[in-house]
Amino acid sequence: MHTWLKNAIPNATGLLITEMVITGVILLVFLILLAFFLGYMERKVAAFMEIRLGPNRVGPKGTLQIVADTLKLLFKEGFTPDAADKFLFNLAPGIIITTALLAIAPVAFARDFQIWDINIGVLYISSVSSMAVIGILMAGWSSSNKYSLIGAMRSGAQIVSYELSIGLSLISIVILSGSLSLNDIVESQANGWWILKGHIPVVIAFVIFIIASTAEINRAPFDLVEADQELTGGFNTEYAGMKFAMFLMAEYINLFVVSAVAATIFLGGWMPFHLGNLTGFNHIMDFIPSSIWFFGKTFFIIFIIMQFRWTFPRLRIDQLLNLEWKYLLPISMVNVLLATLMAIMGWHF
Amino acid sequence: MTTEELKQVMTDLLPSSTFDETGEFLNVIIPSEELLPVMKTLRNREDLFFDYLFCLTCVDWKDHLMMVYFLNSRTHNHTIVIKAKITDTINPQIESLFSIWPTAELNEDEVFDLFGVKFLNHPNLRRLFLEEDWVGYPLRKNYEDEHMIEL
Amino acid sequence: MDVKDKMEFPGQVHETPDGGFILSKLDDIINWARSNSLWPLAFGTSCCAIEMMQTVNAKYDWSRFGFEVMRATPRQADLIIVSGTITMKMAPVLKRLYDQMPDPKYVIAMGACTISGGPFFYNTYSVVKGIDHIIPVDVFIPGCPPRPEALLHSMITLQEKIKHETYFKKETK
Amino acid sequence: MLFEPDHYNEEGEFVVNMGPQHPSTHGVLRLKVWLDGETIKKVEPHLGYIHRSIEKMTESLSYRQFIYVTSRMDYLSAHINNQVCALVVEKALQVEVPARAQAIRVILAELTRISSHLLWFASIGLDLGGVTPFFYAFREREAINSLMDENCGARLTQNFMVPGGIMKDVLPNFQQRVKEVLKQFKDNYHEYDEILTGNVIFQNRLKGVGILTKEDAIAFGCTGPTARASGLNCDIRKLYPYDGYEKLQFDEITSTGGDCWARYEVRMAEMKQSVKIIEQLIDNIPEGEIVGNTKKVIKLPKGEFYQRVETARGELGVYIVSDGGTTPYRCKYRSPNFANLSAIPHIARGHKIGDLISIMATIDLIIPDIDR
Repeated sequence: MHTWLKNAIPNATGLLITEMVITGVILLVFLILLAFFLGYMERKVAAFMEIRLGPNRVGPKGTLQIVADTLKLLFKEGFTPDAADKFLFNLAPGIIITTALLAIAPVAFARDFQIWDINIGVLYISSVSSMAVIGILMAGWSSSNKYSLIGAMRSGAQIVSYELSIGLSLISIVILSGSLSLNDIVESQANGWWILKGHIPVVIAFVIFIIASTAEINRAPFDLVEADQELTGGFNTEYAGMKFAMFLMAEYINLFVVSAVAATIFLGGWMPFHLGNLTGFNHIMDFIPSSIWFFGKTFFIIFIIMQFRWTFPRLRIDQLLNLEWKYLLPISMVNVLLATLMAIMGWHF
Repeated sequence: MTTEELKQVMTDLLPSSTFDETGEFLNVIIPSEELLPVMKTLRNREDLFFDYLFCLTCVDWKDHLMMVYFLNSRTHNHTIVIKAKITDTINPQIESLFSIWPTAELNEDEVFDLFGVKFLNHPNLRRLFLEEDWVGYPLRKNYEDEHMIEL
Repeated sequence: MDVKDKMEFPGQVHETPDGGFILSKLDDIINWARSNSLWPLAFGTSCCAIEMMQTVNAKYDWSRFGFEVMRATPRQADLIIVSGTITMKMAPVLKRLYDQMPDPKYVIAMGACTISGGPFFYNTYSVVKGIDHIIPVDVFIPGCPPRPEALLHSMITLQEKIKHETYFKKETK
Repeated sequence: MLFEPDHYNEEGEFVVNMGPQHPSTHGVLRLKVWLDGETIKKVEPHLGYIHRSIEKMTESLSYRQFIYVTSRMDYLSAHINNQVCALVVEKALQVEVPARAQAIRVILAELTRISSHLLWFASIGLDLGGVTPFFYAFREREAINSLMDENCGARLTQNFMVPGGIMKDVLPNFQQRVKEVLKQFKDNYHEYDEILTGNVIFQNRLKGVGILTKEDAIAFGCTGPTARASGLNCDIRKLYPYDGYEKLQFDEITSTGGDCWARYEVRMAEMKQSVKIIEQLIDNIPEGEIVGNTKKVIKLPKGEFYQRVETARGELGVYIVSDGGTTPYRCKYRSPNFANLSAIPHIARGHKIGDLISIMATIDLIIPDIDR
């Protein structure tokens, strides 16, 4: 496609812009469809956990339920409260959804299929994803609602703390694989995924990453930011219509992003299931397309995170911070040391 | 303690009290001015020790209001009903029992709301159920409301 | 009032009974979306709220029809199911909740108390005798409390009502 | 924040109104909460959003009618509410209730208690953020409701009592149906333990939170599971038995913790005791009359009558002043929730916002019963 476009548009800048626009449109359509699918999946998983049927009247097996919801939200009264800071109030959903979209750039969806092959992919993801807190703070503050304000302050404390654990758990893999680029990390798992190689620090890092990223994207049991029963909706209490739909969409895109990152870093991304040097077995595995491997792993992790939501009660704010500062952070620090030791001594393979 | 013993105790405590034994419990009617010291004794004396105020209400007898206090002792398991007669129906007043039983706070708010009895030394006397600007006290027998449809 | 008489549209206007083909199709789509995605406000005052909760549960499961998402904040709700008695003190709160909901919004009056005061009609000083004194009601359900089937039926009735709404179409006079 | 948005007050405190419309207040309770960050400094309950003037209504209803208004007070213990009214009339008239009516009353009352505790279990899960327990508990509740529907004609507000007995005889398959419901409950009980009781997050949310000492429980007039979790023996079924409870074998569940966890455990264990009571009765329902000897128009003798029962939430008392007519002169309901509510400001002080939710969930308030 690149060469075809190059012939059509000789100008280098024009080419770049055209490519960016095409990629952007494809990505947006893909992510919107993805968010629809995740919304539908969430309801069906919930129904499965709760011994009921879930949506099944709108469209075949209820598949159009989310389409109906989105269309309805689109045509609902867009609403800005009088007391709100109007500029920030309207900007906040945009910021939240933008940061969610940005973080997806370096993730490889399949073999050689990547939007932006950046050599510091891990750093990029952890820095971009932590920007979501700005949007949440902005939404909570500008709503001029007490519940929103409490929710926003909670999110500030929560996201900033859990960002540390996410970073440290990613670093232990970076140390073992010796690269910050997501592509290199995937390549380093050609002879077996990190999680299956049996290294203790990797298993610890994986568990910490799943816990911390659930907290990072404000999903139950860490959904204190919204906390329906305490804060009637938290930072998005005053949002209605399409602006609220953007929050929902950002939530699902974030869910996809963290699951994709976890799949890439710990479960080998698009890398098929390889066992050491068994060439015959590895070749059979290679016949399954790499995109199926990637999405299979991602949705496995999404399913786990969704199950958390429908099983666990919510933590209290001080317990949430205790969990991070007293348990997860020290453990991940020791874990990084352990990984470093392994890397220096060359114990890993 | 049996009813007879309680009756003896109450006579010693307050000679002006009158008794009514038609109901299940011993009913003691005392003047409203004597309420607080009597209640303090009932709560604090070791052999009486009425630590549980389980019902507090008021009855409007048209010419007077009657405060009714149901007392029970969790340790001795005896029950007594103290009734305080308030003769002034225009501007009824009585001492609050909040200092003895904390549960009296909301109950007295309720009585103030529905009967208009003012409780002295109450920490936060307010209309509990109805709006602040509600006119009249609905459980009084002479309450009139044009919105109320009578059967 | 009638703007069309004063302003001349430059060009030819072909009158169609309900606003033209595209608009009425769009109307149908919007009505389809709205009717299938009624998010109720988590609002219950008394006994009827329990039957509303029974409707959520696995046996009746209103999520099948897309009523699943109960929102705690009125800003995100489309539907308010007034389940239970409304008193004089609650009436301003209910009105305020209704005002806080963005358009389009719907109201279901669940139970005898919301229709007329129900068992609390006579000799009470504090009960609102029917919530249609406060907010406009789309569907009434009788019963004290109504059965979950009745609530489901009322919501399906409301869906049918929404399907005949107009967003783009002209009002037929 | 739906009411009176007064911002920081003079002392720099942050005042938040929880309610009247708030998902965790189980209705229309309004708590004004003074906050310092996330910590609660003061709580003040504001009531009356569902004050339906039941006591005023009762003054114009006959002794046969006033029973049924009380179903709408504590609608989860509707049957037990009716029972107390029937009992007070029986006590005043000195009517003997037939043994069959007593047995059926007790079976239905205990089923009501189970279904009420099930709803509490559902809502505690919901309040603490776990949605799934709600559906588990409602599965069994639905079975009990269907049983009530078949026999009493209504799912929630049964209205099965008349002074002197019960309104109709139960269906011939009543015993078999009750056994089915109990079997379903017992088979599924372990699922409740699996989803909530064993959960570490859930335990941490409840343990050591909202401690109510025994002295405070007495002073605030708390009753029911709330007080029994503080070590207070206050089960009316044991202290002042009615309707044949004295002949039945069951334990009064108490705990000494006084915190939310103790209240949780007491309620969970009480459901099993109710099953035990029903199992003793279900095979031994005596044959015979279902209504005692009462007149069509009931006139109570002049005097004052007080009767109490143990509802799912504590001691419900009814105080009737009769002037000898066909309607009560004054009727006062001593509501268990009203007293339990008065303890909340005391025990919530110094806790976090999330703890207030735990406390309210474990004390299990029914707002129409508070406001009446």
